[in-house]
Amino acid sequence: MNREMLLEIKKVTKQFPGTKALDNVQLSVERGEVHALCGENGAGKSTLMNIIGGLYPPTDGELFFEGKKIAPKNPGEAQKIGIGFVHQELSLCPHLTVAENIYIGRLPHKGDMIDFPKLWENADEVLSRFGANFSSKTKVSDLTVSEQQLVEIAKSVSLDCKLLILDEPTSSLTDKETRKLFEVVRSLKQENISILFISHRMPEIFAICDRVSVFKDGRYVCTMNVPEINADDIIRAMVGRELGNLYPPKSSCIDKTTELLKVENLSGKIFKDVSFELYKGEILGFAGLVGAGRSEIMTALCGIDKKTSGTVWVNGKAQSFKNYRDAVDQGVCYLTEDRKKQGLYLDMSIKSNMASANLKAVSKGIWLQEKLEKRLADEYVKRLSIKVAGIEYPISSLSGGNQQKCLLGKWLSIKPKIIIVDEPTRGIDVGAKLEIHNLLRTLADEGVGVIMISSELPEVMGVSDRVIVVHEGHLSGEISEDDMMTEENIMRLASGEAV
Amino acid sequence: MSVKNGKTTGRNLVKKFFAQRETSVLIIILIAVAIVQIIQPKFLNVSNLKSIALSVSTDGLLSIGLCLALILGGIELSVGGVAAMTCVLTGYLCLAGVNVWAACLVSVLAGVAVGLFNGLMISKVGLPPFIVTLGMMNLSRGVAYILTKGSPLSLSGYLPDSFRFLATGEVLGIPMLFIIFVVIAVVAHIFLMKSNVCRNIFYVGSNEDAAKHSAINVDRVKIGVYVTVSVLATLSGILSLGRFNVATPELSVGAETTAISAAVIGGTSFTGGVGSISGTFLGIVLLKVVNSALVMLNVSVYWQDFVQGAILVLAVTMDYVTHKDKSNGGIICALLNKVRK
Amino acid sequence: MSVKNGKTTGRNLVKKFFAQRETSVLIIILIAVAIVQIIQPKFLNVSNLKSIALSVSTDGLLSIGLCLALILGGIELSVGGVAAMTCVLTGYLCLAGVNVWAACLVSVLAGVAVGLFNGLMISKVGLPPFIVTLGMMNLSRGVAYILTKGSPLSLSGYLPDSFRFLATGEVLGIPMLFIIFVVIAVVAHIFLMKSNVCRNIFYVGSNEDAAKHSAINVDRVKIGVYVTVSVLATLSGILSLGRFNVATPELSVGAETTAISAAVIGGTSFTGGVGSISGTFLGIVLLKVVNSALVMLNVSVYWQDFVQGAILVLAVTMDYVTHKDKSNGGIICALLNKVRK
Amino acid sequence: QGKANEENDGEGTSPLVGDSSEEYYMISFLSGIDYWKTCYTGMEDAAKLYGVSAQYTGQTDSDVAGQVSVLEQVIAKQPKGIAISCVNSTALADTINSAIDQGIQVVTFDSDSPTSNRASYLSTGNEEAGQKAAEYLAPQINNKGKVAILYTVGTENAEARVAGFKAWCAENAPGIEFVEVNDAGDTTTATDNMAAALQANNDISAVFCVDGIAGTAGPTAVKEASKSDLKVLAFDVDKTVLDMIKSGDIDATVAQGQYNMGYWSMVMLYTQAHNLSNAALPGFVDTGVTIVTKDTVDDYYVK
Ligand SMILES: Nc1ncnc2c1ncn2[C@@H]1O[C@H](COP(=O)(O)OP(=O)(O)OP(=O)(O)O)[C@@H](O)[C@H]1O
Ligand SMILES: Nc1ncnc2c1ncn2[C@@H]1O[C@H](COP(=O)(O)OP(=O)(O)OP(=O)(O)O)[C@@H](O)[C@H]1O
Ligand SMILES: O[C@@H]1[C@@H](O)[C@@H](O)CO[C@H]1O
Ligand SMILES: [Mg+2]
Ligand SMILES: [Mg+2]
Repeated sequence: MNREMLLEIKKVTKQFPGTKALDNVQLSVERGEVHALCGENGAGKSTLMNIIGGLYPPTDGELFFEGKKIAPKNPGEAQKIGIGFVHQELSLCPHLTVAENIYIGRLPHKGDMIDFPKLWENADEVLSRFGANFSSKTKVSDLTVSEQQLVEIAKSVSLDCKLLILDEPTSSLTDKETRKLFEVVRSLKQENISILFISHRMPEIFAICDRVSVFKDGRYVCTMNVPEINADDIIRAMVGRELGNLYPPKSSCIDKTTELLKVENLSGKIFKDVSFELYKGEILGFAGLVGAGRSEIMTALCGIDKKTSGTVWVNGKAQSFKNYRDAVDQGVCYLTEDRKKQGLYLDMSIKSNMASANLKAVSKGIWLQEKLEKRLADEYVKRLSIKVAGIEYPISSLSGGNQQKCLLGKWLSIKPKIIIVDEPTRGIDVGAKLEIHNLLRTLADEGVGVIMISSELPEVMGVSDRVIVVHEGHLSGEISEDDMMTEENIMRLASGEAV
Repeated sequence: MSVKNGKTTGRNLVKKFFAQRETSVLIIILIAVAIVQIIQPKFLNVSNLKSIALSVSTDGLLSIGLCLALILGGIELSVGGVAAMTCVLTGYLCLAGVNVWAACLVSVLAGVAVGLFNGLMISKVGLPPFIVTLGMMNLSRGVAYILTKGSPLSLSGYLPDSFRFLATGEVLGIPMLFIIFVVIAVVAHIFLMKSNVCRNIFYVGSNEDAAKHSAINVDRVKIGVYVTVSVLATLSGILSLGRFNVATPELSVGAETTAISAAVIGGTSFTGGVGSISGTFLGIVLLKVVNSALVMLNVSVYWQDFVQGAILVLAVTMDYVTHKDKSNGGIICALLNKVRK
Repeated sequence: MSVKNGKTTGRNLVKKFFAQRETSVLIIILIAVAIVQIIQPKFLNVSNLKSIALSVSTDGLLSIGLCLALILGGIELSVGGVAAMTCVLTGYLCLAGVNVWAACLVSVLAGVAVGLFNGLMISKVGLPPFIVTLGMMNLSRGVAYILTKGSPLSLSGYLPDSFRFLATGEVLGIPMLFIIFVVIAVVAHIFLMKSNVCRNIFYVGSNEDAAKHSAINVDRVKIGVYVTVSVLATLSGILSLGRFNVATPELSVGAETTAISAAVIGGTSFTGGVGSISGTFLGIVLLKVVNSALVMLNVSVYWQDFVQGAILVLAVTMDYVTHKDKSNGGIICALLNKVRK
Repeated sequence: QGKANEENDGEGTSPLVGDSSEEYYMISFLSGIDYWKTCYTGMEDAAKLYGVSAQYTGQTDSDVAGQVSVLEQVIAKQPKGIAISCVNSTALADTINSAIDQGIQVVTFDSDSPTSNRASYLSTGNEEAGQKAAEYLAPQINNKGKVAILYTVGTENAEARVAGFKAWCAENAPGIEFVEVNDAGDTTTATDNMAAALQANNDISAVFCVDGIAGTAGPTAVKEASKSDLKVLAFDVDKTVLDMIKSGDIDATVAQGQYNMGYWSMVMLYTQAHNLSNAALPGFVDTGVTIVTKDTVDDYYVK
């Protein structure tokens, strides 16, 4: 090693009740490098980062920072040493302004009083690096998920730390914002700051990372120099086998004569006159910039949010869902994009989470049947190969990816006729991603209508038989021919231009 | 490990048992009773047990209500007021010559109305439960004052024995009032634990957004709970009328705090999603045992508030401390583990 | 959009002004006063204003405390008890011949101790604030009963004029008590809005984890707040002593609910992270105006609870409804928008 | 009944010498307040005479259910006798009767339970006390003008006094009008409300403070409104009230025969428990009321 080591991790083990999250792992980060961390869901990436970030101590092992042994007891200490941390899950103060969030814990002040002018100024400056289109005086609760993610990142970037940990920062960013982020990362690298970068998106790793370390089942596998390898090498190390091609084959059996779903002139709070139909056997993709209104279209369609006008046909029958229950009873369901806020009952067991949309199926009359509830959970844990210590455990103990699989299982259990998935693979590892894509394909083949919202262009193109693009609340175009399905075309439509 | 694999070895049963919040409350109760009994041998005699049973019953109904409200992630401060209102209303109607059972029916309807109001304000309008029910606390007690013009209405001679029997009668030496309470508690417990309708209360309490996204009709669940709570309060009010033979606007003043304490001592969480009727039952028993002990031990009246406060904090602290590490069975298991090493 | 970009066009200023929760409370107050004044011309005379000012002051101190506790995402139910305890303690010491100022010092220390206890139990042990402070409510009032053996302690002749002046004196016709309260409120407001330390209260209240992750010493913030609240309550107790010249354990019974209502009417949220002293100030004024109005308009005593409850629900509802759509300035702006179209 | 005597004078001692193991209880409500102490002193003194032991208990609030359980728990201790002041005139009847069925002697004092089988009621009935108050106050204001009545709305004893007060006036001084003010059980609120009432009616010529809280709040409000010419009548002889009589903030207060209540309760209970009298005891004993003014105030300080 010619270059100086910034962080060295030796023989670190982390034991959680029921799980060994990390088993005697090592890792070394050079000064000024962008170091990727890869591994399946539950491999232990976040856990390791949390240990470095001082959220909890390792059960065993040592950390060295700039050659000195460290044991940060809390995030504060980690920050003082020079470690900045963007968490996988958003942790912002919704009631406060962007600026106050960026400088939380270290507001500029004159004497005892906050120096607000300076605060706004500094914050706007940081934001400008990301070309953010909102003011630092905005209340965070008024921002979209992705805008909030930007704030989260800006927060840590402004820490002027020596090591910056980014745990799946791009999972809720659009390509545009992601590119911005990468610029920032590169410039930080110029300032000789090291970055630990966690992502499940291979292209990103090859875009900005120098080296990549791979974890599997809580164990360290290997570290490789990115220029010398390709995606398959990483994947092989992660899953221990070849994955072959990354996307399932497109449909061969689209039946244009049967419309599973037909939507006409649907309008709502932030979208209007949306019309489209979904055919038997196809996967229909929805692309667009974050904030385009895709989720709102779907939630209105299912009766989760109010629609102002429009008609919906399911299997040719006109439906007016008074509430979400009506839709679900008709076999129409929507898998939310916001796992933590709208998906999970964090303090409840995995099995209770899975049964939550489908209590009828696990009860006789009004009485819940313990056995049925267990069986239902077990079935989908097996079918989706979810990594759990036991279905009685709180779902909060699962890794992000496995939580997402649980939600998918929850909806599959209602035997849906039409399933709408919003960012279904957000934060999910390549292996699991492929599983989910295959699953969606099988569902489609079995005649279930599948609609997929995704901000990840390769995914939309790879999985969908047909892509509808949304721009600021209206449909700006549709692409069905394979040869037309290119990133350029989609982006053009997404930003309101014609193809 | 074994727990995780869901196997239930003998060791595990012990663990499971001690891991129950109920258990630690039960232990606290037993200790308390033991101590008092040693100092005051008359404590455990039949008539005192009866009197404890009676005092547990009416407040117990309110505690069940608060347990539900807290699991939902809400709170209900108007239970005492509603009990007073319905007690007075029933009495008022009887004095006006209405048949007692008809009067009860009217009161129940009044209770339902209150519950609907709270529920709608909280779910549809979106006001904080604390404020809505605080307002309702004044509103309902206000009605009681208005109807009575302040002075309690005596019903001696107006209430048929059949009615009074519910509150003052005994079956095999067990007070009817207590029997009614226990039956309701057991039914409530079974429904809360085993019925799918009630499971929704936990879902909403645990994460309202997620519940909405699980096609659960959140508003209906909320309204349902608040109506149930009011009806329980009404029951408590009507039974108190039968018990005391008087309709007093001062009934159950401050009962909401007792009820909340009972629920929380029983392990019901303030953040919603967690709680049980069995725990709440033990909670109210503990509180009433302490109350009775204060009198039986001739604790100076000037010390009673103080001691009660101390007990509350103590009980909850013990409970929390022993359960800090959820994975093990609290303090007892901690010891067990020690022993094995 | 323009709001989002923080630009402040003239239109926006209007919007901002009406978007303020304070504004809608102020408007409610003005309407209320107007109505009362029409029916009862004596309402706005100097001496009644004085008596309203007096009634605002002591409960106002408690309301400020609850505003802080609520912003923190907590709650404080023991303020009334602490006021009573410290009032009695100070009186008790004076009767025992201790110099009044020394006695005040001791009481303040007692207040600090209470705050520390609450804070530690809530932050370190992790008990729910509601329970801890509920227990402390009994503990502190208990102490008051123990010290007085029930009989209010008469201090006639024991309190120096210099001390009583603080509570009973006037400056330029303005009651000292009110001046003290306003000064404290203003200082508190400035610190809460502008000081570095107090901003942490909002952080913790808005998202405790985020605060933890950001090197904010959450426990210290919590303890700090609960100590402050207790000290405010102590102040209120000491001033009441001066005002009544009597140390009574019945002081500020149920004051916590008044204080909470005031804070919430003033726009302080129950879920934490939002609130202001200015709003709370208006909140307590509104409540006391209503109170005084009920009596001034000779509303039957039996109707007063009812009307108060109604007002509380009404005020909060109005406030919430007008602010439902956060993006605009509530009902007033909604109208403005209509006009423009 | 002769037998009973033999049992008692086993050692040939007088039936008036009891056994210190004999327990007699005094139960009250709002037990925190000063008032009861004097009642209990009376009871203790009588108990000393007989060489039996007296106990005092109760609950700090005025919750009906609360007092019923306290009574039940005292019954569970099987004392010889109980003297109770009833927070509610109906609610305790059954429990009192069950005590009597178990052979426990019961008398009521201060506040009665008329429908029960209690041996006797020792007090100035609250209603009568109210009348006495009116009888004193009315002439002071020449039987006309407005009287503010400050009391805790909904507490039976206070309500009864107010009723008595009004009834007397209606009868003997119809010129007097009333302004009822709620002291809501809290000194501060009581003062606020009283202040507002004084503002609304500047023709108020007297204030009747019906309970302990009012005794502090009333005078304070009057002072703060600087209406020193008002007549202020209080109730009971808490030290605070007496001091304010001395200082002139209060003109007079209604003193009940607290000591008598306690003393004679004890005497009756003992007499009953030992069958000392074959004639039935008087069902009602008027323990008397007196109006305390500046001139007599000194006699009422507890020595
Ligand atoms: N607080 C906890 N309690 C118990 N188990 C936990 C806890 N946190 C994580 N785990 C377990 O540790 C393992 C590693 O989790 P971790 O979040 O580090 O995975 P990850 O690599 O970040 O996965 P992902 O890519 O999905 O984020 C998982 O099996 C998870 O269930
Ligand atoms: N509950 C809501 N209330 C008001 N505005 C909302 C709400 N949810 C989303 N929005 C706004 O509506 C716009 C569309 O958001 P939405 O999440 O639907 O975008 P999207 O196209 O679904 O992108 P993605 O789902 O990929 O994040 C965004 O500006 C967002 O801020
Ligand atoms: O004066 C009354 C007493 O007579 C007793 O009823 C208790 O309360 C007091 O205020
Ligand atoms: Mg992770
Ligand atoms: Mg969306």
